[in-house]
Amino acid sequence: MSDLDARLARLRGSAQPKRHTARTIAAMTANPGCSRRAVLDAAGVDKGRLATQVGFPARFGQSRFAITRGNAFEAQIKADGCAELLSLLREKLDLPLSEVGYQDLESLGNESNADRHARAREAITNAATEAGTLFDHPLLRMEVGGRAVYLEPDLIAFRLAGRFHVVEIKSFPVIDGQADPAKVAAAAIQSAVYVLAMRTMLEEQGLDPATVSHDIVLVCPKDFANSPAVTLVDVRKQLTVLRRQLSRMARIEELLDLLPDDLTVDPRPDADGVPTATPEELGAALHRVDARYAPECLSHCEIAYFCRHEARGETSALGRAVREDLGGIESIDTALALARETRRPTPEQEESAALLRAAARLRAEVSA
Amino acid sequence: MEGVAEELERRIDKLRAAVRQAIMAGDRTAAAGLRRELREAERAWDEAVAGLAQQVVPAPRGAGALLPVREQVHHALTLLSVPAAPRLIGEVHRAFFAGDIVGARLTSLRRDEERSFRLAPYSRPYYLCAVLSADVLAPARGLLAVSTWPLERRIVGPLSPRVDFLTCAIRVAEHVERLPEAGTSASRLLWRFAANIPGLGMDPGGAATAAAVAAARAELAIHAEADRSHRAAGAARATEQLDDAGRFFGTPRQRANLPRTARSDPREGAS
Amino acid sequence: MTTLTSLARAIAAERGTAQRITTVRHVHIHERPLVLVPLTLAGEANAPLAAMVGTARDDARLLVVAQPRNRDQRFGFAADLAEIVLDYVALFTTQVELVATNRGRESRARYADGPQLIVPNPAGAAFVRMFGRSTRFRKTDGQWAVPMTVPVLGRWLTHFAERYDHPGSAALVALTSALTAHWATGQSALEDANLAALMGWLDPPAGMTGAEAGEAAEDPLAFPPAGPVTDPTFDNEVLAPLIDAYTDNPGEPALARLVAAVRGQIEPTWDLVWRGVELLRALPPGERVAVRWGADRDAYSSMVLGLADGRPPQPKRDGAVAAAGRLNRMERDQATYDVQRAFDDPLVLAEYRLSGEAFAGVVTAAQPDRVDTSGRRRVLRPHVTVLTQDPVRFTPGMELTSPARPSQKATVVSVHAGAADKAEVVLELAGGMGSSLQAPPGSVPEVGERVCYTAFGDAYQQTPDFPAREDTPWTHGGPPRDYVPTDGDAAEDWS
Amino acid sequence: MILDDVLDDLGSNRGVVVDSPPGAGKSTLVTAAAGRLARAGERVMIVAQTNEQVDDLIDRIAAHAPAVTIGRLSAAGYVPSARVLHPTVTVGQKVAELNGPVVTIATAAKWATIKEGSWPVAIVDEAYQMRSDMLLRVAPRFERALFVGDPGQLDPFSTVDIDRWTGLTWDPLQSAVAVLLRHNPDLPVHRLPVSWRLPTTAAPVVAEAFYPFTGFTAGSSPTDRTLAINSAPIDQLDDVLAMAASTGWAHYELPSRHTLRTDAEAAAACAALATRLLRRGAVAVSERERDGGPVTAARTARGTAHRDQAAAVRSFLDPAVGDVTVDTANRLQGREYDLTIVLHPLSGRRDATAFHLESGRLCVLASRHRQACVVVGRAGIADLLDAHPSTEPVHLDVPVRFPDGWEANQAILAKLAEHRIVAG
Repeated sequence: MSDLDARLARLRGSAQPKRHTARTIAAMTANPGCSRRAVLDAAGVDKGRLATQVGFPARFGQSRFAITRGNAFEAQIKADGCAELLSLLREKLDLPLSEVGYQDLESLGNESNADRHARAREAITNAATEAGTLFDHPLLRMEVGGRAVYLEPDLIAFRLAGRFHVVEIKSFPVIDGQADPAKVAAAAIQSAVYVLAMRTMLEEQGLDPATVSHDIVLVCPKDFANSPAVTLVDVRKQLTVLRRQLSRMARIEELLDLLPDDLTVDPRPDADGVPTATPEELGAALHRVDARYAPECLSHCEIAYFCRHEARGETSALGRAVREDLGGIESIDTALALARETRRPTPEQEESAALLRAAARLRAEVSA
Repeated sequence: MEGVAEELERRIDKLRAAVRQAIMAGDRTAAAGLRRELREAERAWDEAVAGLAQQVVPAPRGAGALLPVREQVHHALTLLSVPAAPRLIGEVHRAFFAGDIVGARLTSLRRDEERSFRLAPYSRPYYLCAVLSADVLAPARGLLAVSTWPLERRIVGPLSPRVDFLTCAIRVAEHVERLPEAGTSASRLLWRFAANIPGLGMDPGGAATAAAVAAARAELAIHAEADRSHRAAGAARATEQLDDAGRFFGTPRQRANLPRTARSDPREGAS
Repeated sequence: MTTLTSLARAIAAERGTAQRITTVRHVHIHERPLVLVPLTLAGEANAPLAAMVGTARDDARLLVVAQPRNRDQRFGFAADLAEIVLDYVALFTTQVELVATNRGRESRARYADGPQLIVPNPAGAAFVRMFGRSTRFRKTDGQWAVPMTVPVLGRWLTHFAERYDHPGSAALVALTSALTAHWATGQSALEDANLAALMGWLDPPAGMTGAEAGEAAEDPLAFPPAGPVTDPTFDNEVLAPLIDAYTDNPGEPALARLVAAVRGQIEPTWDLVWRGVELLRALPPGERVAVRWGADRDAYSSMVLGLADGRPPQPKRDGAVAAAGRLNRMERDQATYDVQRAFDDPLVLAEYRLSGEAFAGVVTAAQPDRVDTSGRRRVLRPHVTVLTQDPVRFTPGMELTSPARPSQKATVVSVHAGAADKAEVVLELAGGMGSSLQAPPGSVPEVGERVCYTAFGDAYQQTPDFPAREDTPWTHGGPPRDYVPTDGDAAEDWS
Repeated sequence: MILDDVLDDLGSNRGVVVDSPPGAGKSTLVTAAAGRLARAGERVMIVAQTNEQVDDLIDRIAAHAPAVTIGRLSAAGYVPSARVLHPTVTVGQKVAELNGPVVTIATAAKWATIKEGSWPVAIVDEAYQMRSDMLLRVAPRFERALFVGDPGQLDPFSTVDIDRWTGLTWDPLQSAVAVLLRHNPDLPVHRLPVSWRLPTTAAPVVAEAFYPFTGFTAGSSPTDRTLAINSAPIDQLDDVLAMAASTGWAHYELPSRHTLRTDAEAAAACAALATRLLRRGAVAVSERERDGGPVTAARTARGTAHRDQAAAVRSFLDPAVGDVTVDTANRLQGREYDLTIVLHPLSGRRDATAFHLESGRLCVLASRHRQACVVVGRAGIADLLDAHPSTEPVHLDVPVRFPDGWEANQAILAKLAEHRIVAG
């Protein structure tokens, strides 16, 4: 166990490191400037649980209807040896009739991640050289912050003309050729994680990583019906972003060096797993790590409500654009004091102050 | 009675709020407890109201419910002649034998069959058994077969899902042909097959059965040989490595399939 | 977002009460709007779960789909909604007015009033668009027949959705957008999207600050989401069991429970919407709001005529020519909307003064009868000098207009820094002064008069020509095939 | 000769596209093509985007092909510039007033108002700056067309932000070329391979950052271009100019701070550098001027992202140095100078916005110069880029546009790091 690992383990405390999924890794690109998020992720802290423990539970939640719908659609596409999927691929991508192989690399139960990953690797590397078309649930591995993590394999790898494509089955509709751009973006970045992991896997086997295409196959319900539609999505941009953010994970040590060595968010569960650390303790620990809060965090980071509370009184809490408009002044009180000339600006604030004064003057003049 | 019902309604509303509160606070244990209370209250309410309007017409179940499930499944599988998933088995039964198979019973079916076989081997004329994957000889997820079928048929290689799908298509089409006139569920079933066989359009009217058979045979010809050899190889290994029970149900070591966890991740969007 | 609005946000955050960012109302509020609060089933493609709809707070109709995945029930819902919407849009076909066009040389008839649909938020508007899309191509005969009124509903909903895309239109109003266009809260725009939280800020209950009310309103138990998506814990803990119960035992009691639960989720939003509408209505309307409402009535009139003439349903997507034409109209609407708001509202104009696209000041010198003799004929070209405190970014030669004298052109002659960070701007005026060499009184600003000049005017922009649809050039794919609704459209079964 | 290939293809195709990186001789190509077609007896229509561009082209064509009659269509109130005053040129508002010239030229906006007449062949200049709905209005006038433009520059924009057309091949918000190629994917696309403007110090950098797939090279050799600054250096500003003169790039880095867009310190620095250069005077040697020419005010420019920034820089300029260009990227498109002084779009920003990241903006600013480019910016831009949340929405069936602004910025920044001079 390296110093870094030890350091992160201490920070995380007794809890097991959180399992990574394509989603958690994709989330790292959402607010890469936030040290708090970076440190917690690197340490594998369960941010959701932590948020609850400090009294600001995340407000995500998924409707049972959505889950049911998602599973039902996926099952429908995969039913009867992926009959529907094959039809789509034949129609849209000219998949030859002979290509119908389907291999489920689902866990064999008591199988270890390493074994299962090996099985996936074997199947796919064979396919790269010989035969095979569809590979369901291959367990992939990826380096995150210097640690190898396994990804929940929620994908199908699909081989066409010697190239692999990641197939992503989503249940949001494509209506008249358009889909919710936010949902597509999420699907794209998650698929990019799989593409990256598959490329790494092939590379380790001495094969050409480019064998894995940057065009992923997105399968969604068409219009208001259940019949599927296939769209190719180019994830090259997502790949560059991912690579860069993953490489930045290495810089985590620099962040940690700014923190007290004994810093921890360990809930210290007692025999019955009830946390003995008080919300105040944990909150205080969190405050030690700088956050880069913006309202957008509320929709994608589990501890955002804690950070929002902390950021109260700051212009950034009103939105990135608002801070920009207010001349980059960080605190609401300062901004207003400068606007009302009840506070002398520092040389740095001179220009912003002038703008704020002018704004205040106009607002007063007109509202009067 | 009235009073009771109203009392219960108030209680139900309180409990609902409490459960959601607990969920949002991330306290799953408390939520579970409250949820139990809630279901209790709701059941009580149902009875109270049922008492008021003394008529509870249970939803009509299919006539097929009269036969034991294993026989219904056996009928369907025999018609298809190849391993199939519960969903397809259900549809086939609905289409040709009238009546729904109770899905819930299907899930436990394979376990019951295995238990009965292990307690008293071969005491039944047939067992509904697992299908083994040709590579690791582990039970393939969610497929059922009939023990009296040749071992090759109960082994699946990479091409088998497609081969069996096409075989099913042929069998279904032929069977529809034999019917005096096909019911809607039968023709819908046939259409679902036709939709995914090359050369047959997505014609909602339903494809001509003869055409379906021909098209399916045409594609089948492409895969049949390779598939047969995979299955044969698997069967050979199974014969030398596994005992009877193992060949029917897989060996215990290889059985249990863990549920996938990805879906239950609360962060996943509605997609 | 702009500096003045952001300043208002900061003040709101400091005081815990929302701040006005306009002096007048810039959106038309109908005295009898049709409010629609839709709810959908999570995970499905715009599958209606319920809707509360009506033209008055105390006149609400609740439509509930007990089995949202059931196609027939969905179209039952569509038929019920159609009844209400079609009755409403028919209300305004009684009175016709004549509008002068082509500088009074001709005139055009249009309905004197029109319909206004109000939904809680942009997602509600998206529901209207999607539900219009999923109903307008339905067939009223054959295998997938739906009630006669359903496809007509689809076209009307589509009409509202298309108007919604036009800046300044008030045919379909998303309340949160309308409110945030007039008030700034002390929370972020993202948080303003939550109607309950927003209304908490704008209209807090007695004894609470806006900030407190806003935060309290974030609790989905006390304040159900304004939809169309419902709260997940409601779905999982309440709705799902009730739908199952009803499916197992479709009787009056189960239905009653389901409807009651849904009502509990939708009613609070219904009340919030009407409160929001009242807040807006209380504001004095801007002078040019009526002009823009006129455009909505033009659109309404041609929609009515189109239906009467048996015009086909609006296509799924715009063709090349249609798209270009619509974009052009939208850009002109946007420009008009921006200018009209600035001219109607000194507080909006102040944004432009701050960014240097306009300035206001006092006339310190004027030569009303200055004559320019340089050209072939002598012309009246008065000069005025304006002293302003605004940051002037204009350079000599730029042409300006004044909201007070729209027909007059003012050219910047010079800009000099004056005393106390004031600037002195000399302008040369042309037009709006008659033809003589004597400026009629009032046509030229006098010394001491407070004036304002902007870099933009609301002069009439003429519509450009586009090729006819059938003449779509090869660069854009050539003439498109006519779109014919197919059985596929009609059959499109919902999941 | 590429012109031959282009015209051959134009003979056998309805359309031909010529991509031209900065300063690769686009205007020369357009002029020559017009001349050749005219002499071949074709009636040519030429579509440019601004009156400036129209007048420039008229001047060049009239000089290049003195025998060819040129008609310039213009809107009411257009005052012919000196460049248009050639004997062969007629100016008019209607086609009829031009009495049938061989070459008819106007802005796209003017062409869009012409409802009659048809030309066998058209040349569309700066086609990547033209919006596709404009092409839709102009296209009925021609049978075949040659589209010339720089794919690396700024995309056309709209005042309305709406995605109802995204994914459609004819989305009116795309550039004319994008729509043309999506409907006619088989049209030949040529690329001018050599930039005659950008020096060897800049061509590879700009090519790699903004033309990753096609690339181009510098037409000049390292020895062709030199920039010599007169009189003796005094302070750091001179070091910056010296760095620029000797290496072709200089990054004058001010202390990290979050500022207003109109960062006075940065604007002042831009102005001071400009003033200093012009005060000292510089001599530019190039293959055009073997024995050097003075770098006058007119041969330098200052570029910014926003209009108010340009105004700020202008306000700090010493009037004594005369009338110098300070403009935004949008307006500097297609222009050329010996030396440019650029205010980095991300300088002093706290968050990068899509606007600031748009690759075309940086590309325009970094590719106007023949000798050197000085970039003024505050420290911390690298962190800003790394901290940029990549949560842009993704639309189906919309070709991914390359290069990605975020990446391009990283590339240019990496290059500038080698030429950094920290203020103080």
